[in-house]
This record gives sequence, C-alpha cells and structure tokens, in this order.
Amino acid sequence: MTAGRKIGRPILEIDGVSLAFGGVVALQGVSFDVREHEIRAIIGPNGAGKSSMLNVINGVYHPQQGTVAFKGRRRHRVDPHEAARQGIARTFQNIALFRGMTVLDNIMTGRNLKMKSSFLQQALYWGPAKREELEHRAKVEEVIDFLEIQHIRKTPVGRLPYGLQKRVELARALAAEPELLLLDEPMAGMNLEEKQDMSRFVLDVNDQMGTSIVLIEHDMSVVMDLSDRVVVLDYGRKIADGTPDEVRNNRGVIDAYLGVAH
Amino acid sequence: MLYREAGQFKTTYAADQQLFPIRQDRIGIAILLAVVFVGVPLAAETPAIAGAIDFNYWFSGVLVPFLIFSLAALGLNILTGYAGQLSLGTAAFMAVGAFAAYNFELRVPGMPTLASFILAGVVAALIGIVFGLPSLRIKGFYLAVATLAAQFFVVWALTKFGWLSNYSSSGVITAQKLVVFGYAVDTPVKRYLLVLAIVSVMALAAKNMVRSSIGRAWMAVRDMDVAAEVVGIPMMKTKLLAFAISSFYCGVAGALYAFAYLGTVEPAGFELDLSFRILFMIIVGGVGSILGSFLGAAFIVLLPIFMDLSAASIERSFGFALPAGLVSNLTLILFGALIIFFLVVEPLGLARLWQIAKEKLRLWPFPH
Amino acid sequence: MLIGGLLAGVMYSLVALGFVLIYKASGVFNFAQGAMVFFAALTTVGFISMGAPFWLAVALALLAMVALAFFTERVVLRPLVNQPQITLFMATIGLAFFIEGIAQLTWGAQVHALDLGIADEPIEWLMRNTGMNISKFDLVASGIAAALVAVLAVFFNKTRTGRALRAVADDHQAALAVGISLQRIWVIVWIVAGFVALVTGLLWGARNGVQFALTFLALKALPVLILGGFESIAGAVVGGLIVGASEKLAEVYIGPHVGGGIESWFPYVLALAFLLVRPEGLFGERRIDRV
Amino acid sequence: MHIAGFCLNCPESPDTVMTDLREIGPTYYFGPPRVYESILTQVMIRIEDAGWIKRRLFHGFMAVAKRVGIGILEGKPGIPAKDRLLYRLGEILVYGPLKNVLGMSRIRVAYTGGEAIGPDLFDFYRSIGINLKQLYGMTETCVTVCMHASGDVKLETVGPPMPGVEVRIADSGEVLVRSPGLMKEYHKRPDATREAIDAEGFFHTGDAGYFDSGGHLKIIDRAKDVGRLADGSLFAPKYLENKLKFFPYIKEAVCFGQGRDKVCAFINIDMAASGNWAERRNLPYTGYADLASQRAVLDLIRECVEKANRDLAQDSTLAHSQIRRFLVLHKELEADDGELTRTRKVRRRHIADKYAVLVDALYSDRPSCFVETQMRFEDGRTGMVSADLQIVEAKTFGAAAARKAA
Repeated sequence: MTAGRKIGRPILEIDGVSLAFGGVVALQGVSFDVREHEIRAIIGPNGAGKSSMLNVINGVYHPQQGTVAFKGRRRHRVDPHEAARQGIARTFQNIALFRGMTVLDNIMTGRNLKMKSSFLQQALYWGPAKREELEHRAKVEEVIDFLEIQHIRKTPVGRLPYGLQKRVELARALAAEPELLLLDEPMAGMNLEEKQDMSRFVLDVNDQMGTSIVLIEHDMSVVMDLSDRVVVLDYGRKIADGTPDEVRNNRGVIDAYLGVAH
Repeated sequence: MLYREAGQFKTTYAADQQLFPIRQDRIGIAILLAVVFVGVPLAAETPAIAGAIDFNYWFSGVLVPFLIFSLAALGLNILTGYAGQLSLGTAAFMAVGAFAAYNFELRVPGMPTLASFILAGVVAALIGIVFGLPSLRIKGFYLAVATLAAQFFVVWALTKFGWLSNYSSSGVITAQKLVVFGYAVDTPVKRYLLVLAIVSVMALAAKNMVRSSIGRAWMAVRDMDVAAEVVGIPMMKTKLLAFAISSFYCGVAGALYAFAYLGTVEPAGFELDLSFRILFMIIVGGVGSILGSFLGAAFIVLLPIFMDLSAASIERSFGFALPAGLVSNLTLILFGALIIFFLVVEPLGLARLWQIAKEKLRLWPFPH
Repeated sequence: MLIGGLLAGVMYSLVALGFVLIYKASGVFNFAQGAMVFFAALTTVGFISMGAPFWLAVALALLAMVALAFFTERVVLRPLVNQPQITLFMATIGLAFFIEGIAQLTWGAQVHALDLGIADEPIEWLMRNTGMNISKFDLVASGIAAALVAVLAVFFNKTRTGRALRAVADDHQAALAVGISLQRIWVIVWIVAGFVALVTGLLWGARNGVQFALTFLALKALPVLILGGFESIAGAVVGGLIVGASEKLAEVYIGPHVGGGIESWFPYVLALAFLLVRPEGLFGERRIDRV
Repeated sequence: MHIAGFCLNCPESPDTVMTDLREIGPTYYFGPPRVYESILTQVMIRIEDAGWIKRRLFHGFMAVAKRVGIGILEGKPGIPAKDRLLYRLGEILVYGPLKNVLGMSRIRVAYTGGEAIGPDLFDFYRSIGINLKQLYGMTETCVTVCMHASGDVKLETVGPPMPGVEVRIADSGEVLVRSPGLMKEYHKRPDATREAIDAEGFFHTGDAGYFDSGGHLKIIDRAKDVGRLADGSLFAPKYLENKLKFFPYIKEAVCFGQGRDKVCAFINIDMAASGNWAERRNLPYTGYADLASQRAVLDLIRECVEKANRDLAQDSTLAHSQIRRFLVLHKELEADDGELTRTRKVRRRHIADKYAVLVDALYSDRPSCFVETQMRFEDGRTGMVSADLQIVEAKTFGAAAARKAA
C-alpha cells in the first residue's frame, strides 16, 4: 500500500440488488460498498454473477430489486451513458473495442462525453470544435504515455495482439477520467509478464489518479496482491466480504471454490 | 515511392490532426481542385479543345450525375458506413429533397435557390429522423425493412398527394430555373460548377464530422453499440443525428438531381432501384469512406455508359445489331457480380484498394 | 374480400417459406428469393415455349435451381462464412441482380403467360351458396401451399437431414463439431428453397403472368417474415395470411380516405409497428444480449 | 572550427524509435556500428519478404550503387554517363525511398565510431548516398580524436587527427593522445589517472593501431587483445569477429588463435535473419538450438565464413588469420550468463574458459563435440542445456588464389 493513498468514504453503495433473466436468477440480494480510492475485488466461481454485478453498477442491466447509490445518489434505473457521465468507466471481459477505428480514435471516444461542440461546428471544424478536439487530444496523449502505447497510436485496434488490446481498452476507460473504474477480468488470457504490467498499471491508476476500482479477476494471487477488500459471490449471493486475508480463511469461500454442495 | 515523408515532423496536435497530414497529399488535392474547378471549365471554353470533346455531354451526362450521386452516396455512407445502420430508402430521401425544394421555390416568393436546397435538406432530415426512430429498437435488416417502408411510403405519398406536385398528372414536376446570387445557372458548365461547389463543401463538412467526436460516436455505435453506451455515447441522439445528417445529404442530392441534372422528375423516378444503385456505390466504393463514396459513384455511373459505348462500337465495327436489352441485362449481371466480388474479396471497396496502394508507396521498397 | 386477401397471403407465405428455410439453416437473409421465384418460373416457361412438355420443363427448371444452389454455395456463402449477417444480406442483393440479369438474358424480358390447366374462375357452387368469390385456382394453390408446408414440416422433424439442418441453425460451431458438413447443408437448403421458389413461381406466374414483377415478391415477404419471425415455418404461414388479409382490408377500409394504393406500404408500416412491440416476431426466439 | 546551433530530438519511447526517426528526418546522425548493422539487417530481411519484382529491382540497383555509388558520392571523375543515369534512376526507385523509409533522407553527415565497422556495411551506406564517416574518440578525450573529412574517407581507418590533437603510437602499438580537450583526471581516482595519463601528458587509449601512408589512423583492436599466432603473424580477434558479424545470418562470433597454429571460431546465428531464411525454405525448426544444429544452416554459415576468408587472404598481414574450423553454439551468448558485457561486447576470455571443452575440440580433429551448459531462462530460473555440436571445416585461400578468385 502506498503511503499517500487514503481510503475515504463509500463512493458506491450496492443495497439488496437482485437480478433475474426470465427464470434464471443472476443476483440475489447482494449488498456491499466501495470506498474512495479503494481497490475492491469481486471473486467467485464461474457463473457466480460477477459480470452481472458490474453490468448492474453501470446500468447495462437493470436490477428487479435493490438500489445502487453512486456518490450518494441513489437510483433504481440508470442508462449506461448516464452512468458514464456520472463518472463510471469500465472494461469488458471479452474486449469491446471499436474494431474499425484506430487506437487513438478508440481512446478519444472515452472523452466524447466531455465534448460539447455541436455537429455544425464540427462540420466546419472551426472555433470551439477544433479547440476542443486539440484539448482532448492532449488529454488522451497523457493516457497514451501513461499506459506506454505510443507506438500503436495510429494502428487499427483489430490488428493488435490481445494483450495490447486489453491495454487500449483500459486507456479508453481512463480517458474519461472516471471516479470509479470497473475492470472485468483485465488479466484474463495474459502471460505472466503481461499480468505484471497490467497489475502495475492498475495500481498506478489507483495511486496516481485516485480512482476507485472494482475488479473481477480469476487469478487469486493478483486479487490478493492488489485489492484492499474482496467480495465473494456464489450462485448470485454474497458469501463473504472482507480483507484478502479474511476472505482467504473463510470456510464458505473455501467450500464454494472446492465445490462443496450447499 | 512518391511519398517521401521523412522530415515532415509535426510540432503541434493541430498539425497532426489536419485533414491531410502528408505534404504530398496536400499537393495532390490542391492540384485536383485546381483541375476540376479551373482546368476543366477553362478547357471547355477553349475552342480548340471544346471542338474535339463534346463537353456539354460530359458535363450534363457524366460529371453532373456523378457528382450528385457522389453526394447521395456520401449521405448513405454516413448512415450505413459510419453509423452502421443499413438503409434501403436513400431514393426516398432524395425524392423528399427534390419535391421539398420544388415546393419552397413554388410557394415562397423570392426564395433563393440555395436556401431552398438547404431547407429541402432540412425537410429530408426531419423525415429521416421519423423513419430513423425504429432504429432505436431494431437493428440489422429489421432496420432495413423500416427504411423500405420509408421508400414505399414516400413514393406513394408523393404520387397521391397532388399538392406536393402542384397537382400535375402522376406527380411529375418541372424544376424551376436555377438562380444563384442573382446569377442564372443556365449552361452545362455553370451547372457543373454549382454542383461541384456544393458537393465539395458538403464532402469537406462530412470529412470534418467523421473525424470529430460525432463521427467517432457513429463509428462506436457501428462497431459495438453496447460498449458505445458504456463509454457515454447516447444511443438515441447519435443514431438520430446519423439519420438526420444522412437524409440531409440525400435531400440536397435529390434537389440537385431535379434542379441541376434532370429538370423534370416524378416520384416513380425515385424507386427502390435507385436506392439499390446508391447502396452499390458505397459497397463498391468503400463502406465507411468519404473517398469511397466518390469512387463508387464514379464506378456505378460510368459502368453503364462504358457498356453502352462498347456495345455501340461493337455494333458499328461488326455491323450487326445486338439484341435489345442485352446491354442492360449484362449491366445487371455485372452489378450483381461486382457486389458479390467486392463483398468477398475487398469488403472495404475501392477506397481500401487505394489505401493499400498508398501504404505500399509510403513503404516502398519494403512490402510492410 | 377477406378471403381473397387470405389467398394472396398464401402466396406471400410460400415466398416467406423460402426465406425461412434459408435463414434457419444458414442465418442468411436471402434477398434473392424473389429473383429465384422469377428465375424458376421464367425457366419453366422458357422450356415450354421451346416445345418441352410441362413436366419436363418443370424438371429442367428444378435442375437449374439445383445448379443455382451449388453456384451460390460456392461463390457467395462459402467465401463469406463468418461474416456479419448484414454483409451476407447485401451479397444476396447482388445475387438477386445477378440472377435477374441471367434470367432475362437467357429468356428475354417480355411477359410470358403460363397455363397450368386450372381454371382461374370462381367456383360457382360456392358463389351461389355462400356469396364467396373463390376461384378453383386459388383453392388448388392453397392446397399446394398447405401440402408443401406439411412436407417441409415432416422433412425438418423426421428426417436425418432435416435434423441436421436444425442443428446447424442452432449452432454452427456445434454442428461442425459433430461432423455435419456446413457446405452440404447449405446446398441442400438452397435446393429446397429453389424448389419452393419454383412452386411459388408457377402459381404466381399462372395467376399474373411470368414477369419481372415477380422479383418484388421478395419485398412483400419481408413484412411477412417480421410478423412471423425469421425462424418459424408456422410463422411464415401465419404472417403471410396476416399480411395478405390486412393489406386488402386496409385498402378497402383505409385506402379510400387517403387516395388508395396503400397496399404498397401498408404491410411495412404494420410490420414496423409490430417490430416496436415485439422485435422477435410472433414465433421468433427471444435473444438476450450478453456482455 | 565553427559553431552551429541544432535541434535535439528524443524518441517518444523505445518502441517508436524507427517511426520517430522517419518523422524527424535528422540531418546529423551518430551511432555505433551496431545500430547501422541492425538497420541494414532489417532492410535485408524486409526486402526478402517483398515480391520478386521489387526484390529484383532492389538488388539490381544495389549492384549499381555498389559499383559507382561511392564514386558519385565523392565526386570522382571518370564515371560513365550510363552508370550515372542508372544511379539517378536508382535514386528515384530505390535509394531515395529507402533512405526515406529509414528516416535518413535529410542526413547531411553521419558518423560512426566506438568499434570497427564492417567494410561492406560502411560501403552500403556510402553507396546509397549517405555521407557516412568514421570518427575515433572516447569520453576521456572529450570524444573526438580523429575523424574523416568529407572526400577523404577510407574504409578501414578512422581518419587523420583533428587539428590541435596530437596522436602518437607507442612501441607496443598502443595509441596515445594529447589534446586540449583531454580530461584532467578521473574523479577522485588519482591512481587510475596516473595509469592513464603519462608524464608527458599523453593519454593511453588502450587501443592498438598505426598510421597509414595517408596519415590516417587505423585501429585494429584493443591493445591487450591483439596477439600473435604460433607462427608469429598478427592475430586481431575482434577484427575477424567484426568481419563475420557483418553477415546478416551471424549475430556474434568469438575467434580463438592466440599462440595457436590456426584460427577457429564460435558462431551465434542471428535468429531473425536465419529464421526468416529457413522459413522461406520451408525448413521447420523449434527454436534456436534446433535451428543452429541444422545441416542447411551450418552450410549457410560455412559459406559466410569462406567469403570472409577470401577477403582476409587479400590482406598480407592478416592472411594467416583465415578461419579453419568453426562451430555454431547451441545457445545465444547472453549478458545474463556473463558471456557478453552489458553493452553486448563478447567476453572472449570468459567464454574460452566456460567452453574450454569446445575450444579443445576445435583444435583437435574431432568432427563433433558434446557440451552441457547452465543457462538462465527469462523468468530467472536456471537450467541445463546440452547438445552435440558439429564442427565445420571451412575452406581457406592462398593469397594468390584469392586474388585470382576475386
């Protein structure tokens, strides 16, 4: 833990969230909170509802019950782009980049919600529109430097190897300067070196930008090293919540991972 | 090989974001503009050259329709190529533009031609928004069906509501005279210059939009709509804006089609077949490319002309008449085959081929 | 009037059936189905005009449809496998142009009459007793359509090939994994669709003459599919009937108020309205987008 | 002496050096031979991937450049008009674009130094019109001691001393330097300073060299490394190694011969170039060790060695240093394993000790030798690798025969 980092008050509060698709229950009465500057991990076996949880937080899914409060604003239903506007950004389990665009353009989309000029100004590429493009380009370049992807700036993302695509996706999320960053398995499918790089970036983001992070990850050593607190889900229910050490020694968690029948 | 870029360094983001960052491209485009705006009209005015080439035919029969179709293809490309919403109703929006411009001229005394064109585009944009509304719930060819509805509905409405065509029989309208800033545009070369100017400005505007935040929003929606929403792109605004701007372009193209090309049009002239032709233009030219709209339009406009000329020369040199309909059927087959060919071999069309050639020249003598 | 609409609907159903078959097995929305109808009918008429007996002409036309199926699989489907649906859709638009061009190049563009030997006149008995205006031809056509639907249903549910087709429709990868050859399936399904197109073409051709307008049938089938769902044979039938009936009814009850001729767009608006309420169609399967 | 202002550019990140280079298009370029070499290797590999038309075009015009390019650069008279025309065409089709892609088209003067540069490498750049020159110098002398003047460039020398710099050759062959720019002392290391700068104020460079007839200094090797073969003829291992390393397929070479009757060598193949070569011939391989042991690859390397021998045969002082026997090592020499310095120079003595068994085998007449070595993997673990290495005999040339062959 870095000395300068101070974990603050809760920034996100999940309260009794339940979600079902047709008859299939994905989440059942899940509650937990995420504090400012905190790295919060969600773990659990496959199908435990981890990704569904992220999708509820940023409004891709609307829960049937329960509320999500972000920065003290409680809500039942929010659309993804509103969530983004409020300061929530995320990456996806299966990379969700815009494949027809370059790395630079992909990251620039992360700043779209901060752009104000009208389409007429943009059509003329004059005055505010041009100024805005350049200002945001400068911001995006900071992110590019931060994640060390200068060499692929103008490459179409479809041509990049998997590991770099993951990094570009993170860059796109960071470009929005989010207060809360949701990372859905950021290290899935990476080799050791790439995982170390990505872990360093995650820590740096948390440390230098003060971003709160919710992280889904299967690699336990990564989870235990990075996170401040861990939520454990199993079959859509929360079965444990606490520091990595507490969770590691929790009977229920061990059972869930070993597949003991309920 | 031609692209000697070493030493063309940029010291500002503005320089890096400019329209043509490579000096050679800037020179090339300047030459092109000089040729089409000054060179070609001057040549047409030069008796020695004008005697050898039938410029009136070239302007009215080739260049003007090419430019107008380029504009329509540009409109469709904004919607389909950039925003990813397939439309089969392009011709309908052109029809709206043509009839709207006609009515503005007819019913508003002293209406300047250019203003009526812009208003025609706006009307087309509004109609476009209406038919774009279903895109908020449906995608892919379901949406294509919605645009087909637009296609049939608009043509039907223009035929049925006599007021729109000033109660002429079967909806035929004759476009008013073109007067721009008090200056009569009454010769082929003047019409050519007017259309060229409008198309150039609108192409530039389109290029500017697709390289700004609105263009990125369109492409994001096209490439992965869920992710687009998640990064904060409002789906409804983005899609409807694509429909509106696309229809605006098609509307202006339609107005030009009536005013600067045919002079007399009827609703039946804006049938589904025309929509398909414009769709073919962007498939052949390049989906998601401004340049592709022009290349595709050139190809689809020139191909039948080329086929006719070849047939005529075959008939002349061999002295027999080809069966009626042969050329048009061959053209049909060729169009079909080309579409399949491009979709299979080069889904990004001629523009992509041009891009590859350019890449090769930039890397010469290396292959990659 | 309603009955007449329903009978027209039967025809729409037949075209839609061709769409559904291909969509089910390959996920391709085959815009060229209308062109295939035209091509099949024109080929039959062409052979008849060359002096071939009716059944021989039909057999030859069927042969042509088989050749077309092989051609399509090789040239369009195989190279475009795994491409987005919309790309395949556009490719079939190209295919439609191609087929239309070939058909007219081979057989000429003029309208041909086709006589199936079934009188297209009202059945007097029905006319007298119930006042319904139903022709013998319509009745036969409906019968044939019904028989075709029944045969296809049996084909899909009972035969090995039919089951393979459904497997392919459900999951391409899985089908490949259990050793079903996609290419073979595609050829088969296009042949069956070609057969359906032939039947449709003959019936419509006999009614209205074999002409280029047959290709527009494809456009009519679109709203049918939206109503019925892209993957359901039953849906195609029901959708066809709804479209046929509603466009006639709309023409009668709404048409006069707006100047008539609304048949051309009414089914689309109907389908569109329907889409907004139930995007997956009457019998379609609901899909959940997963992220 | 003159004073000039210039703009200094730094690359954005290690991965963008080549693209940044191209964008900036520097006018002054200084790099050790290694940099020039890796650029040339890249060029050759990328050209081999091109279609046959481009390849033919490239090789054809490179032959023209080789023939007349340097002469044209130096403004020599007597070049036929036809060749000048061909060269100009080549400038349009090949050299110009090539320099452009490499970011070298604006170079007014390029320097190399720090190590001897392979003559072929040197010629390549000069022949395509890049005014590449050598300089000799080191930190202690405030860099420049000798440098080529434009128009007076000789392949194997580093040019005449700069004005104001005195250069003297010691009896041992060591180069001594005295100049106003010389350092005063090593910081807080008077003993080291005393060792380096003698009473007369001459700095002992530790390099061996001599002046040629034109007054140019010629550096052969580090003074301590220059030795003699058993027959008393001069043996400059680094000179030989550099010669071998010029071949794109050879990444590193280590030559032995001090006090021996003949010269033998260890060779490391260049994985990128040789791998590419193998792939184009459909030779399957699993990794470095596998590729390095293949007969076809050994033959390829033998041809390279023999070509080097042919060149050596022409130099009367070094004709005896032709390489008789060599082997291709089963692993790449690594700084991690202590085989290279961190600046990637071979540690010859350490290698000779570590692979003593191989050296012995080279100087016996055994056709192969078994070896087992500890190596460090990338993740920090260590393990043993073993291989049965084949020893290859290379042809040598008599001085006269070589002249005839050439």
